[in-house]
Amino acid sequence: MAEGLPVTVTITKVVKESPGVTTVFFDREFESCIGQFVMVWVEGTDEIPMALSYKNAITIQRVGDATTRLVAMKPGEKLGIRGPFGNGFRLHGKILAISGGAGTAPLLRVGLECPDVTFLMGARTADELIFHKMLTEKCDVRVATDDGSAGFHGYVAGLLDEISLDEYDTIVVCGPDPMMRSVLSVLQKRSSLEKSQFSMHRYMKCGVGVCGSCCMDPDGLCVCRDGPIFSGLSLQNSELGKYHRNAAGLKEK
Amino acid sequence: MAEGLPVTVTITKVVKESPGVTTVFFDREFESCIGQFVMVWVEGTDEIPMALSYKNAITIQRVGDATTRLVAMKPGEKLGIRGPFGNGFRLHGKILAISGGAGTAPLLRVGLECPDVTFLMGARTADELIFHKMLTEKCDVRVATDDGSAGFHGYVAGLLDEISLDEYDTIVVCGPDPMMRSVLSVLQKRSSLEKSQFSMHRYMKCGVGVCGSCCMDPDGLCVCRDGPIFSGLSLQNSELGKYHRNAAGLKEK
Amino acid sequence: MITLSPEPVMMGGVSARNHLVLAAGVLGTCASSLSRMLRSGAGAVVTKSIGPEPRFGHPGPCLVVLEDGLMNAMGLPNPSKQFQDELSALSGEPVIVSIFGGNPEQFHEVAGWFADKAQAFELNVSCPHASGFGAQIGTNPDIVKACTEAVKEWKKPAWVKLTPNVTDITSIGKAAEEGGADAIVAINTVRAMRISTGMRRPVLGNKYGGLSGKAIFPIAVRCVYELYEACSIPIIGCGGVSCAEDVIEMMMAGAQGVEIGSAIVRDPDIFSHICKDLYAPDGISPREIVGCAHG
Amino acid sequence: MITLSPEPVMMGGVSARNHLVLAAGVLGTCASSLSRMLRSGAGAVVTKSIGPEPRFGHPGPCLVVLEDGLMNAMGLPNPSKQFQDELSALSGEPVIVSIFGGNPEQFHEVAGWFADKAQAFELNVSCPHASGFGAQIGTNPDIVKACTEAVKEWKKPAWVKLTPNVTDITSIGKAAEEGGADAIVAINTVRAMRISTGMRRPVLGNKYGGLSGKAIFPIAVRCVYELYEACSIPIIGCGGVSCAEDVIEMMMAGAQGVEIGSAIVRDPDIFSHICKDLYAPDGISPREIVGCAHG
Ligand SMILES: Cc1cc2nc3c(=O)[nH]c(=O)nc-3n(C[C@H](O)[C@H](O)[C@H](O)COP(=O)(O)OP(=O)(O)OC[C@H]3O[C@@H](n4cnc5c(N)ncnc54)[C@H](O)[C@@H]3O)c2cc1C
Ligand SMILES: Cc1cc2nc3c(=O)[nH]c(=O)nc-3n(C[C@H](O)[C@H](O)[C@H](O)COP(=O)(O)OP(=O)(O)OC[C@H]3O[C@@H](n4cnc5c(N)ncnc54)[C@H](O)[C@@H]3O)c2cc1C
Ligand SMILES: Cc1cc2nc3c(=O)[nH]c(=O)nc-3n(C[C@H](O)[C@H](O)[C@H](O)COP(=O)(O)O)c2cc1C
Ligand SMILES: Cc1cc2nc3c(=O)[nH]c(=O)nc-3n(C[C@H](O)[C@H](O)[C@H](O)COP(=O)(O)O)c2cc1C
Ligand code: FES
Ligand code: FES
Repeated sequence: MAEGLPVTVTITKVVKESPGVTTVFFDREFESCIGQFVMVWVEGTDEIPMALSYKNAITIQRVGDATTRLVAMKPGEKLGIRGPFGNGFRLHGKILAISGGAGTAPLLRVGLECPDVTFLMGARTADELIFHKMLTEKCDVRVATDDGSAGFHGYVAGLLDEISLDEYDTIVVCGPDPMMRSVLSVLQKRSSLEKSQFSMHRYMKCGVGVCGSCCMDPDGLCVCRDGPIFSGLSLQNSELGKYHRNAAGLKEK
Repeated sequence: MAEGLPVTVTITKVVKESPGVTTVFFDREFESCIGQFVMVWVEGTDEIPMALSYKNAITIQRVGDATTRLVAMKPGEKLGIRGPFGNGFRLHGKILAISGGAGTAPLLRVGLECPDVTFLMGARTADELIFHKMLTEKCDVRVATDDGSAGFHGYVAGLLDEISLDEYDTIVVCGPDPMMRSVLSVLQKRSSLEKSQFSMHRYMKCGVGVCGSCCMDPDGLCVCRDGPIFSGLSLQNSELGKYHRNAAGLKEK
Repeated sequence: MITLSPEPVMMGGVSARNHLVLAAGVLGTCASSLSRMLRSGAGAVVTKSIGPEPRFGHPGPCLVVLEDGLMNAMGLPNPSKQFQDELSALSGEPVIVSIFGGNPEQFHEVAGWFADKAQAFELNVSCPHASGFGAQIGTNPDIVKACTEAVKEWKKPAWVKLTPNVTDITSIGKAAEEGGADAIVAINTVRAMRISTGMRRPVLGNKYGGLSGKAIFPIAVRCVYELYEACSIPIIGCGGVSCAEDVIEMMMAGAQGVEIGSAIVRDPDIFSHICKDLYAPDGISPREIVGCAHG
Repeated sequence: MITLSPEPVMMGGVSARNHLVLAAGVLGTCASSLSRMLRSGAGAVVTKSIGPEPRFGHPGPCLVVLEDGLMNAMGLPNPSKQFQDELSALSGEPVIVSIFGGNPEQFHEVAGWFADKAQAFELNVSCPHASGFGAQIGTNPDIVKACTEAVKEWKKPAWVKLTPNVTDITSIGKAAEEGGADAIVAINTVRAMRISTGMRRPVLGNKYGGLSGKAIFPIAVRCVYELYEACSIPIIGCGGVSCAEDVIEMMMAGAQGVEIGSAIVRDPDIFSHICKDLYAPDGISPREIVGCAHG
């Protein structure tokens, strides 16, 4: 567990990846396993969990106050970083990466750093695809869009039909809860859950397994500490895709 | 610096060394350099500094409340020990040990553990000599008593006349302040201060160099931390033999 | 080291499986995490503090890990009345519901929601960083007494958890006792702050927070010792307990049992690990040591 | 890290060689040890607290070293009026004489003994373990004000050192300010206790003691921050400072300088080591950062 006060970093570069997604680079690399996350302090607003898309960057989808401030930041501005936290992926052999929307960010390093990766990438429309070009240079990328503006017309889970899962040793998944649940169902049907790992998201306040805000039913595991990476097997009977708890601990669909 | 709360030890054996001096053994050895001391907590009374005469024992001269309780203790009773503290002697070559009264206790391990030691030992009377027999088996012991009831009739410093100081590589001294000052004067006259080390005593409360009760003039060194062993050279212009401060910080002769 | 004989434990009206209780606010918002702590060896668990309205808590950062402790300002996030659903899943388990309010009426109301499901209540009159709640009322003996009385109307065991951020903790302890408390829990966190020199701002979103963990253990032991001299109801020690030896030390100061929170960060299995060291078939009876340091 | 430009320092009426002051009671009983600290880089030194009568202090153990701090109950041992002799040897040096008494008259008397030799006085109304002195009077704003006024009659700078063991430290800070204090020093030690489980007794001879060192740094920063919001006289931060970064953090909270005590245990040369890290020719002016965390 990384410790201590937030480390202050200075933003060096801001890259717009898509209309809603921006990558913010800073002046420090964080030694981390792929899949780990950091708590990003946007001073005056909030502190929020973010995957390290690179060792020295986070890739932000704008959704609310903190992310809106983040994507508007300029080189020279400062952020506080706690972490990295969590467990990270166990990656070996031939890898299948499956991402939905901004879920591509936590998997970016899988595509860039691992030798033999097939990357299934979903987004609502073609211009919401992120890291597509970069990943295409490194691995076998297949695309699905909800509106058919690029690649397969439909959800990313649909791309799995053309994939022979037996060929893969590791399957990593990140995206919105419903997308992950549907991928999980497909993998379950095709008996590939054992080699699958899902990167979960829950409301996080502490990041170190003490406050309880990120706990999942039914095992009471902390996404921040026992995760954020969980094997598909362990998620089968979980709340994934059914509900999650908000900042107050109230269940939401 | 050893740390932490007092370690509780249980007394295993009590040995009377002389009418006023008693050795108390306990069930634990403290790894220590010869010359280091411990703070001994006599519950309900006080905590006082004591040399480790053995790794698992202290040798106590009865002088006041705490020492009176200590010498009356029985096997099975408990003490709290903090330490060992302080610097210890640097011992090499042929060693001359010079002790006065209970000052023999901190030098006992020099006599027992070092290969080539001459031990000059002073006491008021023959029956106040401690560890005499034991040391005689290990090294060349010469005795002085104030009343002439054993050995040389006079102060231990007088024994130095018969010693060729050039033969020795290390000279270690422990005893009451006036005795140590007179030994220091002799060594100074005979140009042997450089190889001498004196084990100092001052009022001690913390043992770790923070409270200031054991500080010596003129350098403000802490006997507990910078000492208790000091080279004779560094003591030449010190308060040794002139005054010391009591528990309130008042100077006393 | 001293070990204790494994006996049935009854403290402050709560029958617990051992002397180790999960402290309020630590993995305490869902039934599933509370069960997990019970499975991993907690003798009883205290829930997250539940209040009269749902709260989302303070803006982050809400917690930082220090070398020798934690500092947090969660801001009492809680699902309020909806916590009833979580509790249902825990029926029959040794669960103490922590509650808070801004006045005796609110304490009474919140306790009422859980009166048929909780084994006991713990009154949080001690959180040092939520305005209008916690320590803001817990420093006034009259209000503490009135809140305790209000909760006791539900005829359940009531533990009152005190703040160390007062000139004299015994005056608050005595007020709780007069109000009919079944036990005193000492202590909640110590008011604290750290500043990020890089950001030139306090590191917590709420600026002020509460210090917990090892750093406050000597303060907690002192409070338990003081309360043991002043009060006659049972005391539960809390603050920086992280090993079996600490449990024994708290007991000697006067605690019947302990609550453990921050130590979870270094060791999520802390309860089973402490149990392993603390209990032995030939251990002594806790009665022999509770308060024994008072001589 | 931020570095400061080496400038002449004037804080609370004292002209010091840098921002680092030796805290009261640490190597502070003899002229020789105080000089040693000045030689090794302290910008100024505070003496051991001197009172109306010589005291021998509490029975031992008087101090224990903890993992992250110290706990002590020295019991205010001091040579009283005879300390004049020690002070003579320090004339011309930046020496602040710490004084204590049981009432304003005693404060006035003790200050009088040193009025011609001290650069300034520090009023110890905060020692948590000496009955009739220290925190026993330092929790009452009226007495604190009266003691400050009494000492100010000698027309010397007066620093008032506060205890954190109160519900609201700002009320005491304001009382000192009203009494004419030139600066507030925050904080003295935090009331604490440890128990020896082997001996089944509190480890300190006085049972209760004061916690200092790293463990209390977040509490000290909080107190400085609170006082900075409430008072307008300078604040000197004290409590757990052990590196240059801590000094900067204290300054951002609102301190003009810091006092350092317990850190001496880990590093007797702490002053020179911190100076090396803290000052640089191209450093910024302290004015730029004192209180900057208040935004
Ligand atoms: C392990 C992990 C890794 C993540 N990685 C990324 C990433 O790489 N890129 C990215 O764009 N997003 C990532 N997220 C999601 C991101 O944390 C939220 O989008 C962000 O917190 C929204 O904050 P806001 O203030 O802009 O929105 P708000 O208006 O505060 O909230 C909007 C929604 O965002 C979510 N959210 C808000 N605060 C938190 C929080 N503290 N913890 C979790 N969810 C929160 C909630 O669902 C909330 O309803 C990750 C989340 C987790 C748990
Ligand atoms: C480094 C060191 C090693 C020592 N080793 C030994 C030893 O091996 N054997 C031995 O018999 N004695 C030793 N002493 C001396 C011993 O500490 C005192 O004799 C003892 O503290 C007396 O305590 P009391 O309560 O019996 O006497 P009190 O009645 O309290 O005092 C009698 C006298 O003892 C001295 N004294 C008392 N308390 C202390 C204290 N806390 N620190 C230093 N001196 C004190 C003072 O000179 C005092 O006037 C050593 C002292 C020091 C500093
Ligand atoms: C993250 C966190 C949340 C807490 N929430 C609460 C709470 O809701 N109610 C409460 O009474 N105490 C709360 N506390 C205080 C703890 O219950 C406990 O009193 C304190 O942390 C000291 O114990 P420890 O050192 O074992 O953690 C919280 C502590 C932490 C660290
Ligand atoms: C051994 C010791 C003795 C002390 N004596 C005094 C004292 O006489 N007067 C006083 O005002 N503070 C005294 N203090 C408190 C310190 O001056 C300081 O306020 C406290 O230790 C916190 O600072 P630190 O963490 O840097 O040590 C003493 C502290 C210690 C450790
Ligand atoms: S975010 Fe606090 S437990 Fe996971
Ligand atoms: S005994 Fe405290 S400084 Fe030496």
